[in-house]
Amino acid sequence: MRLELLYFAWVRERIGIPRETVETEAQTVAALVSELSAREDRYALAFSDLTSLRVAVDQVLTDFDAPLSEAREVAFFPPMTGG
Amino acid sequence: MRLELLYFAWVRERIGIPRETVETEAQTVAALVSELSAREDRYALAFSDLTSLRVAVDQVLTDFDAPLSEAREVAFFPPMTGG
Amino acid sequence: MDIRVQAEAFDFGAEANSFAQARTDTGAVVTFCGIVRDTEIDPLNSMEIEHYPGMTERALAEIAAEAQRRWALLDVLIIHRYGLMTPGEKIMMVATASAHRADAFAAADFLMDYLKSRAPFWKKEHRTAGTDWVQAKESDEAALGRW
Amino acid sequence: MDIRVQAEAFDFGAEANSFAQARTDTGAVVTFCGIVRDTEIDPLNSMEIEHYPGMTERALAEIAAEAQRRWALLDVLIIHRYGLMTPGEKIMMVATASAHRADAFAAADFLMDYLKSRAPFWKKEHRTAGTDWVQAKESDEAALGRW
Repeated sequence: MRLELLYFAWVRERIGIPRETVETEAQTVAALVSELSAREDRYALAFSDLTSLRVAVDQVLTDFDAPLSEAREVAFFPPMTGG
Repeated sequence: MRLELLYFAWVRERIGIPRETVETEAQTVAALVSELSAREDRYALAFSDLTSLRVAVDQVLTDFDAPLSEAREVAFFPPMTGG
Repeated sequence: MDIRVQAEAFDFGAEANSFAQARTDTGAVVTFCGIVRDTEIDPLNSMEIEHYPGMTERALAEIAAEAQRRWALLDVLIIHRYGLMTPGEKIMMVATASAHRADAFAAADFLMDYLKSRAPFWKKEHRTAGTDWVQAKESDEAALGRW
Repeated sequence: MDIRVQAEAFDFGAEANSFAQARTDTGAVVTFCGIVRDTEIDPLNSMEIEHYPGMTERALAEIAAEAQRRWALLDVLIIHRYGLMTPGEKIMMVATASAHRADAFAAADFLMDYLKSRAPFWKKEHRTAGTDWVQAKESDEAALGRW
Protein backbone atom coordinates (compact mmCIF):
# COMPACT_ATOMS: atom_id res chain seq x y z
CA MET A 1 0.00 0.00 0.00
CA ARG A 2 1.31 3.43 -1.00
CA LEU A 3 0.79 6.17 1.60
CA GLU A 4 1.52 9.88 1.58
CA LEU A 5 2.86 10.92 5.01
CA LEU A 6 2.80 14.53 6.20
CA TYR A 7 4.54 16.02 9.23
CA PHE A 8 3.81 19.37 10.83
CA ALA A 9 5.36 21.70 13.43
CA TRP A 10 7.97 20.02 15.66
CA VAL A 11 7.16 16.58 14.23
CA ARG A 12 8.28 17.92 10.85
CA GLU A 13 11.39 19.44 12.44
CA ARG A 14 12.38 16.21 14.23
CA ILE A 15 11.82 14.00 11.21
CA GLY A 16 13.51 16.60 9.02
CA ILE A 17 11.10 16.52 6.07
CA PRO A 18 7.57 17.88 5.55
CA ARG A 19 6.28 14.87 3.58
CA GLU A 20 7.23 11.58 2.01
CA THR A 21 5.66 8.64 0.23
CA VAL A 22 6.01 5.18 1.82
CA GLU A 23 5.16 1.61 0.88
CA THR A 24 3.73 -0.21 3.88
CA GLU A 25 1.57 -3.17 4.88
CA ALA A 26 0.68 -1.60 8.26
CA GLN A 27 -2.98 -2.17 9.12
CA THR A 28 -3.34 0.65 11.65
CA VAL A 29 -1.79 4.03 12.39
CA ALA A 30 -0.10 2.49 15.44
CA ALA A 31 1.49 -0.25 13.30
CA LEU A 32 2.72 2.40 10.85
CA VAL A 33 4.25 4.38 13.72
CA SER A 34 6.08 1.25 14.97
CA GLU A 35 7.37 0.52 11.48
CA LEU A 36 8.68 4.09 11.05
CA SER A 37 10.18 4.19 14.57
CA ALA A 38 12.10 0.99 13.86
CA ARG A 39 13.43 2.50 10.65
CA GLU A 40 15.46 5.42 12.00
CA ASP A 41 16.15 7.27 15.24
CA ARG A 42 14.62 10.53 14.03
CA TYR A 43 11.25 8.76 13.68
CA ALA A 44 11.67 7.02 17.06
CA LEU A 45 12.37 10.44 18.59
CA ALA A 46 9.40 12.13 16.92
CA PHE A 47 7.03 9.31 17.91
CA SER A 48 8.43 8.68 21.41
CA ASP A 49 5.40 10.09 23.21
CA LEU A 50 2.17 9.43 21.37
CA THR A 51 0.09 11.30 23.98
CA SER A 52 1.68 14.53 22.74
CA LEU A 53 0.82 13.70 19.12
CA ARG A 54 -2.27 13.92 16.97
CA VAL A 55 -2.98 12.06 13.75
CA ALA A 56 -5.25 12.73 10.77
CA VAL A 57 -6.12 10.12 8.15
CA ASP A 58 -7.21 11.63 4.86
CA GLN A 59 -7.51 15.04 6.55
CA VAL A 60 -9.83 13.88 9.34
CA LEU A 61 -8.63 13.75 12.95
CA THR A 62 -8.60 10.22 14.30
CA ASP A 63 -6.69 8.10 16.84
CA PHE A 64 -3.76 5.73 16.69
CA ASP A 65 -6.01 2.65 16.57
CA ALA A 66 -7.53 3.81 13.28
CA PRO A 67 -7.31 1.33 10.36
CA LEU A 68 -5.34 2.32 7.28
CA SER A 69 -7.34 0.42 4.67
CA GLU A 70 -8.46 2.92 2.02
CA ALA A 71 -6.15 5.57 3.51
CA ARG A 72 -4.14 7.71 1.11
CA GLU A 73 -2.76 10.46 3.34
CA VAL A 74 -1.67 10.26 6.98
CA ALA A 75 -0.52 13.35 8.88
CA PHE A 76 1.26 13.55 12.24
CA PHE A 77 1.43 16.72 14.30
CA PRO A 78 1.34 18.12 17.85
CA PRO A 79 -1.91 19.37 19.45
CA MET A 80 -3.17 22.32 17.45
CA THR A 81 -2.75 25.93 18.54
CA GLY A 82 -4.85 28.03 16.18
CA GLY A 83 -6.95 31.06 16.92
CA MET B 1 -39.91 69.10 49.55
CA ARG B 2 -39.30 70.11 45.94
CA LEU B 3 -38.87 67.19 43.49
CA GLU B 4 -38.04 67.03 39.81
CA LEU B 5 -40.14 64.28 38.18
CA LEU B 6 -39.19 62.70 34.83
CA TYR B 7 -41.28 60.41 32.63
CA PHE B 8 -40.02 58.26 29.77
CA ALA B 9 -41.45 56.18 26.92
CA TRP B 10 -45.17 55.34 27.30
CA VAL B 11 -45.23 56.75 30.84
CA ARG B 12 -44.30 60.12 29.32
CA GLU B 13 -46.95 59.66 26.61
CA ARG B 14 -49.71 58.79 29.09
CA ILE B 15 -48.89 61.62 31.47
CA GLY B 16 -48.42 63.95 28.53
CA ILE B 17 -45.27 65.76 29.67
CA PRO B 18 -41.61 64.72 29.89
CA ARG B 19 -40.91 66.39 33.24
CA GLU B 20 -42.34 68.60 35.94
CA THR B 21 -41.44 70.01 39.34
CA VAL B 22 -43.67 69.10 42.30
CA GLU B 23 -43.96 70.08 45.94
CA THR B 24 -44.67 66.99 48.05
CA GLU B 25 -44.40 65.61 51.55
CA ALA B 26 -44.40 61.99 50.34
CA GLN B 27 -41.91 59.88 52.29
CA THR B 28 -41.54 57.08 49.72
CA VAL B 29 -41.84 56.57 45.99
CA ALA B 30 -45.06 54.61 46.60
CA ALA B 31 -46.55 57.51 48.56
CA LEU B 32 -45.60 59.91 45.75
CA VAL B 33 -47.26 57.61 43.21
CA SER B 34 -50.48 57.55 45.28
CA GLU B 35 -50.44 61.33 45.57
CA LEU B 36 -50.00 61.78 41.81
CA SER B 37 -52.61 59.13 40.96
CA ALA B 38 -55.17 60.90 43.16
CA ARG B 39 -54.39 64.17 41.39
CA GLU B 40 -55.53 63.36 37.84
CA ASP B 41 -56.67 60.42 35.72
CA ARG B 42 -53.68 60.55 33.40
CA TYR B 43 -51.41 59.79 36.39
CA ALA B 44 -53.75 57.06 37.66
CA LEU B 45 -53.65 55.52 34.19
CA ALA B 46 -49.87 55.69 33.90
CA PHE B 47 -49.38 54.22 37.38
CA SER B 48 -52.19 51.64 37.23
CA ASP B 49 -49.84 48.63 37.08
CA LEU B 50 -46.66 49.19 39.06
CA THR B 51 -45.24 45.76 38.08
CA SER B 52 -44.84 47.12 34.55
CA LEU B 53 -43.01 50.21 35.81
CA ARG B 54 -39.49 50.97 36.94
CA VAL B 55 -38.32 53.88 39.06
CA ALA B 56 -35.00 55.66 39.49
CA VAL B 57 -34.23 58.05 42.34
CA ASP B 58 -31.43 60.46 41.53
CA GLN B 59 -30.57 58.40 38.45
CA VAL B 60 -30.17 55.10 40.31
CA LEU B 61 -32.66 52.25 39.80
CA THR B 62 -34.56 51.47 42.98
CA ASP B 63 -37.97 50.12 44.02
CA PHE B 64 -41.27 51.67 45.04
CA ASP B 65 -40.50 51.30 48.76
CA ALA B 66 -37.50 53.58 48.46
CA PRO B 67 -37.47 56.65 50.76
CA LEU B 68 -37.50 60.11 49.20
CA SER B 69 -35.52 61.95 51.86
CA GLU B 70 -32.55 63.64 50.15
CA ALA B 71 -34.08 62.86 46.71
CA ARG B 72 -33.99 65.57 44.07
CA GLU B 73 -34.97 63.71 40.90
CA VAL B 74 -37.42 60.82 40.50
CA ALA B 75 -37.94 59.14 37.12
CA PHE B 76 -40.68 56.70 36.07
CA PHE B 77 -40.45 54.48 33.01
CA PRO B 78 -41.25 51.03 31.61
CA PRO B 79 -38.69 48.17 31.69
CA MET B 80 -35.71 49.15 29.57
CA THR B 81 -35.12 47.87 26.05
CA GLY B 82 -31.64 48.97 25.07
CA GLY B 83 -28.98 47.13 23.12
CA MET C 1 -12.84 52.81 29.16
CA ASP C 2 -14.71 54.75 26.50
CA ILE C 3 -18.48 55.27 26.73
CA ARG C 4 -20.42 57.33 24.23
CA VAL C 5 -24.13 58.06 24.07
CA GLN C 6 -24.92 59.92 20.88
CA ALA C 7 -27.51 60.64 18.20
CA GLU C 8 -24.94 60.47 15.38
CA ALA C 9 -24.19 57.32 13.40
CA PHE C 10 -20.87 55.61 14.13
CA ASP C 11 -18.59 53.47 11.98
CA PHE C 12 -18.61 49.99 13.57
CA GLY C 13 -15.62 48.73 11.57
CA ALA C 14 -13.49 51.83 12.09
CA GLU C 15 -14.25 51.76 15.84
CA ALA C 16 -13.46 48.03 16.01
CA ASN C 17 -10.14 48.59 14.23
CA SER C 18 -8.97 51.48 16.35
CA PHE C 19 -10.08 49.65 19.51
CA ALA C 20 -8.14 46.51 18.50
CA GLN C 21 -5.01 48.52 17.71
CA ALA C 22 -4.89 50.62 20.86
CA ARG C 23 -2.62 48.35 22.93
CA THR C 24 0.20 45.92 22.12
CA ASP C 25 -0.68 43.55 24.97
CA THR C 26 -4.16 42.82 23.58
CA GLY C 27 -4.49 39.27 22.28
CA ALA C 28 -8.27 39.01 21.98
CA VAL C 29 -10.98 41.46 20.98
CA VAL C 30 -14.70 40.68 21.02
CA THR C 31 -17.21 43.09 19.55
CA PHE C 32 -20.98 43.11 19.46
CA CYS C 33 -23.02 45.27 17.13
CA GLY C 34 -26.78 45.73 17.39
CA ILE C 35 -28.51 46.59 14.13
CA VAL C 36 -32.04 47.81 13.30
CA ARG C 37 -33.49 44.59 11.93
CA ASP C 38 -36.16 44.33 9.30
CA THR C 39 -38.53 41.41 8.82
CA GLU C 40 -40.44 40.52 5.67
CA ILE C 41 -43.66 39.65 7.49
CA ASP C 42 -44.05 42.97 9.28
CA PRO C 43 -41.81 45.58 7.61
CA LEU C 44 -40.25 48.22 9.82
CA ASN C 45 -40.17 51.82 8.66
CA SER C 46 -38.04 53.19 11.45
CA MET C 47 -37.03 52.80 15.07
CA GLU C 48 -36.87 55.56 17.63
CA ILE C 49 -34.75 55.29 20.75
CA GLU C 50 -35.44 57.42 23.78
CA HIS C 51 -33.00 57.59 26.69
CA TYR C 52 -32.51 59.27 30.05
CA PRO C 53 -29.62 61.74 29.63
CA GLY C 54 -27.34 61.64 32.63
CA MET C 55 -28.55 58.33 34.00
CA THR C 56 -27.66 56.55 30.76
CA GLU C 57 -23.98 57.50 30.90
CA ARG C 58 -23.91 56.69 34.59
CA ALA C 59 -25.54 53.25 34.17
CA LEU C 60 -23.24 52.33 31.28
CA ALA C 61 -20.14 53.39 33.22
CA GLU C 62 -21.24 51.26 36.18
CA ILE C 63 -21.90 48.22 34.00
CA ALA C 64 -18.49 48.63 32.32
CA ALA C 65 -16.75 49.03 35.70
CA GLU C 66 -18.45 45.88 36.97
CA ALA C 67 -17.20 43.97 33.89
CA GLN C 68 -13.68 45.25 34.60
CA ARG C 69 -13.91 44.01 38.19
CA ARG C 70 -15.05 40.56 37.10
CA TRP C 71 -12.70 39.89 34.19
CA ALA C 72 -9.13 40.72 33.21
CA LEU C 73 -9.93 43.40 30.65
CA LEU C 74 -7.46 45.75 29.02
CA ASP C 75 -10.14 48.02 27.59
CA VAL C 76 -13.90 48.44 27.15
CA LEU C 77 -15.83 50.48 24.59
CA ILE C 78 -19.59 51.15 24.55
CA ILE C 79 -21.31 53.29 21.94
CA HIS C 80 -25.11 53.60 22.02
CA ARG C 81 -27.23 55.81 19.82
CA TYR C 82 -30.58 57.44 20.49
CA GLY C 83 -33.05 59.12 18.14
CA LEU C 84 -34.50 57.94 14.83
CA MET C 85 -32.93 55.07 12.86
CA THR C 86 -33.90 53.11 9.77
CA PRO C 87 -33.46 49.35 9.11
CA GLY C 88 -29.82 48.40 8.62
CA GLU C 89 -28.52 51.24 10.78
CA LYS C 90 -26.26 50.31 13.65
CA ILE C 91 -27.85 51.02 17.03
CA MET C 92 -24.95 50.30 19.34
CA MET C 93 -21.74 48.39 19.83
CA VAL C 94 -19.61 47.08 22.65
CA ALA C 95 -16.00 45.95 22.42
CA THR C 96 -13.80 44.22 24.99
CA ALA C 97 -10.04 43.67 24.87
CA SER C 98 -8.13 41.12 26.88
CA ALA C 99 -4.95 39.05 26.77
CA HIS C 100 -7.05 35.91 26.27
CA ARG C 101 -10.34 35.09 24.59
CA ALA C 102 -12.35 33.74 27.54
CA ASP C 103 -12.35 37.07 29.40
CA ALA C 104 -13.13 39.09 26.28
CA PHE C 105 -16.09 36.83 25.40
CA ALA C 106 -17.58 36.63 28.89
CA ALA C 107 -17.27 40.38 29.46
CA ALA C 108 -18.91 41.33 26.14
CA ASP C 109 -21.76 38.89 26.78
CA PHE C 110 -22.20 40.29 30.31
CA LEU C 111 -22.14 43.90 29.07
CA MET C 112 -24.90 43.16 26.59
CA ASP C 113 -27.11 41.39 29.12
CA TYR C 114 -26.84 44.25 31.60
CA LEU C 115 -27.03 47.03 29.05
CA LYS C 116 -30.21 45.47 27.64
CA SER C 117 -32.17 45.57 30.92
CA ARG C 118 -30.34 48.08 33.12
CA ALA C 119 -29.42 51.02 30.90
CA PRO C 120 -32.30 53.50 30.42
CA PHE C 121 -33.08 53.16 26.72
CA TRP C 122 -36.53 52.54 25.24
CA LYS C 123 -37.24 51.50 21.66
CA LYS C 124 -40.30 52.45 19.68
CA GLU C 125 -41.02 50.81 16.35
CA HIS C 126 -42.80 52.50 13.47
CA ARG C 127 -44.35 49.82 11.27
CA THR C 128 -46.85 49.98 8.45
CA ALA C 129 -49.23 48.21 10.84
CA GLY C 130 -48.73 50.85 13.53
CA THR C 131 -46.38 52.33 16.09
CA ASP C 132 -45.54 50.69 19.39
CA TRP C 133 -43.01 50.56 22.19
CA VAL C 134 -40.85 47.43 22.18
CA GLN C 135 -41.76 45.29 25.19
CA ALA C 136 -38.99 44.05 27.44
CA LYS C 137 -38.64 40.27 27.18
CA GLU C 138 -38.76 38.06 30.24
CA SER C 139 -35.80 36.19 28.77
CA ASP C 140 -33.74 39.40 28.92
CA GLU C 141 -34.43 39.85 32.63
CA ALA C 142 -33.78 36.13 33.18
CA ALA C 143 -30.43 36.39 31.37
CA LEU C 144 -29.06 38.48 34.25
CA GLY C 145 -29.28 35.39 36.44
CA ARG C 146 -26.40 33.89 34.44
CA TRP C 147 -23.87 36.23 36.04
CA MET D 1 -20.70 31.00 5.01
CA ASP D 2 -17.34 32.49 4.09
CA ILE D 3 -14.09 30.77 5.11
CA ARG D 4 -10.69 32.08 4.12
CA VAL D 5 -7.24 30.70 4.93
CA GLN D 6 -4.60 33.11 3.68
CA ALA D 7 -1.09 34.47 4.16
CA GLU D 8 -2.16 38.05 3.44
CA ALA D 9 -3.21 40.54 6.10
CA PHE D 10 -6.92 41.35 6.30
CA ASP D 11 -8.78 44.47 7.45
CA PHE D 12 -10.73 43.43 10.57
CA GLY D 13 -12.90 46.56 10.63
CA ALA D 14 -13.70 46.51 6.92
CA GLU D 15 -14.59 42.81 7.11
CA ALA D 16 -16.74 43.40 10.20
CA ASN D 17 -18.58 46.23 8.46
CA SER D 18 -19.30 44.38 5.25
CA PHE D 19 -20.34 41.28 7.22
CA ALA D 20 -22.74 43.34 9.37
CA GLN D 21 -24.26 45.03 6.31
CA ALA D 22 -24.82 41.92 4.21
CA ARG D 23 -28.40 41.17 5.29
CA THR D 24 -31.36 43.29 6.41
CA ASP D 25 -32.67 40.63 8.82
CA THR D 26 -29.50 40.66 10.94
CA GLY D 27 -30.07 42.18 14.37
CA ALA D 28 -26.91 41.04 16.15
CA VAL D 29 -23.31 40.61 15.02
CA VAL D 30 -20.53 39.25 17.21
CA THR D 31 -16.93 39.34 16.07
CA PHE D 32 -13.74 37.97 17.56
CA CYS D 33 -10.27 39.07 16.50
CA GLY D 34 -7.07 37.32 17.59
CA ILE D 35 -3.99 39.54 17.62
CA VAL D 36 -0.25 38.80 17.95
CA ARG D 37 0.27 39.89 21.53
CA ASP D 38 3.46 41.32 22.95
CA THR D 39 4.50 41.19 26.61
CA GLU D 40 7.02 43.47 28.30
CA ILE D 41 8.65 40.69 30.32
CA ASP D 42 9.54 38.49 27.34
CA PRO D 43 9.33 40.55 24.14
CA LEU D 44 8.15 38.79 21.01
CA ASN D 45 9.92 39.46 17.71
CA SER D 46 7.55 37.55 15.49
CA MET D 47 5.11 34.67 15.28
CA GLU D 48 5.01 32.03 12.59
CA ILE D 49 1.90 30.03 11.84
CA GLU D 50 2.06 26.71 10.04
CA HIS D 51 -1.05 24.96 8.78
CA TYR D 52 -2.19 21.87 6.88
CA PRO D 53 -3.47 23.06 3.50
CA GLY D 54 -6.64 21.21 2.53
CA MET D 55 -7.42 19.89 6.00
CA THR D 56 -7.55 23.42 7.41
CA GLU D 57 -10.32 24.58 5.08
CA ARG D 58 -12.17 21.32 5.63
CA ALA D 59 -11.94 21.50 9.44
CA LEU D 60 -13.07 25.15 9.50
CA ALA D 61 -16.01 24.42 7.20
CA GLU D 62 -17.10 21.55 9.45
CA ILE D 63 -16.83 23.67 12.60
CA ALA D 64 -18.85 26.46 10.96
CA ALA D 65 -21.48 23.99 9.74
CA GLU D 66 -21.79 22.55 13.25
CA ALA D 67 -22.32 26.08 14.63
CA GLN D 68 -25.06 26.63 12.04
CA ARG D 69 -26.76 23.40 13.10
CA ARG D 70 -26.70 24.38 16.77
CA TRP D 71 -27.75 28.03 16.56
CA ALA D 72 -30.02 30.21 14.42
CA LEU D 73 -27.30 31.91 12.40
CA LEU D 74 -27.82 34.05 9.33
CA ASP D 75 -24.14 34.07 8.39
CA VAL D 76 -20.66 32.98 9.53
CA LEU D 77 -17.26 34.35 8.54
CA ILE D 78 -13.87 32.85 9.43
CA ILE D 79 -10.56 34.34 8.26
CA HIS D 80 -7.31 32.75 9.50
CA ARG D 81 -3.81 33.70 8.41
CA TYR D 82 -0.66 31.60 8.22
CA GLY D 83 2.98 32.60 7.78
CA LEU D 84 5.05 35.22 9.58
CA MET D 85 3.44 37.98 11.67
CA THR D 86 4.73 40.67 14.00
CA PRO D 87 3.19 41.91 17.28
CA GLY D 88 -0.01 43.85 16.74
CA GLU D 89 -0.87 42.04 13.51
CA LYS D 90 -4.26 40.38 13.33
CA ILE D 91 -4.02 36.59 13.18
CA MET D 92 -7.63 35.69 12.57
CA MET D 93 -11.23 36.69 13.02
CA VAL D 94 -14.63 35.09 13.25
CA ALA D 95 -17.98 36.82 12.86
CA THR D 96 -21.50 35.52 13.44
CA ALA D 97 -24.80 37.12 12.45
CA SER D 98 -28.17 36.33 13.93
CA ALA D 99 -31.56 37.91 14.56
CA HIS D 100 -30.81 37.96 18.30
CA ARG D 101 -27.72 38.32 20.44
CA ALA D 102 -27.75 35.01 22.34
CA ASP D 103 -27.22 32.90 19.22
CA ALA D 104 -24.54 35.21 17.82
CA PHE D 105 -22.59 35.16 21.10
CA ALA D 106 -22.82 31.41 21.72
CA ALA D 107 -21.87 30.56 18.14
CA ALA D 108 -18.82 32.86 18.08
CA ASP D 109 -17.62 31.48 21.41
CA PHE D 110 -18.14 27.90 20.16
CA LEU D 111 -16.32 28.61 16.87
CA MET D 112 -13.31 29.94 18.76
CA ASP D 113 -13.15 26.98 21.14
CA TYR D 114 -13.28 24.45 18.31
CA LEU D 115 -11.04 26.38 15.96
CA LYS D 116 -8.41 26.64 18.70
CA SER D 117 -8.03 22.88 19.26
CA ARG D 118 -9.50 21.26 16.15
CA ALA D 119 -8.25 23.27 13.18
CA PRO D 120 -4.72 22.31 12.07
CA PHE D 121 -2.71 25.45 12.88
CA TRP D 122 0.52 25.56 14.87
CA LYS D 123 2.15 28.69 16.27
CA LYS D 124 5.87 29.23 16.71
CA GLU D 125 7.17 32.20 18.65
CA HIS D 126 10.45 33.94 17.92
CA ARG D 127 11.59 35.71 21.10
CA THR D 128 14.87 37.31 22.06
CA ALA D 129 15.25 34.43 24.53
CA GLY D 130 14.75 31.83 21.81
CA THR D 131 12.34 30.19 19.40
CA ASP D 132 9.67 27.70 20.42
CA TRP D 133 6.39 26.12 19.40
CA VAL D 134 3.42 27.34 21.40
CA GLN D 135 2.14 24.52 23.60
CA ALA D 136 -1.54 23.65 23.54
CA LYS D 137 -3.18 24.51 26.86
CA GLU D 138 -5.15 21.94 28.80
CA SER D 139 -7.75 24.65 29.39
CA ASP D 140 -8.30 24.88 25.63
CA GLU D 141 -9.03 21.17 25.33
CA ALA D 142 -11.21 21.37 28.46
CA ALA D 143 -13.19 24.28 26.96
CA LEU D 144 -14.67 21.89 24.37
CA GLY D 145 -16.55 20.19 27.20
CA ARG D 146 -18.71 23.30 27.49
CA TRP D 147 -20.58 22.53 24.27
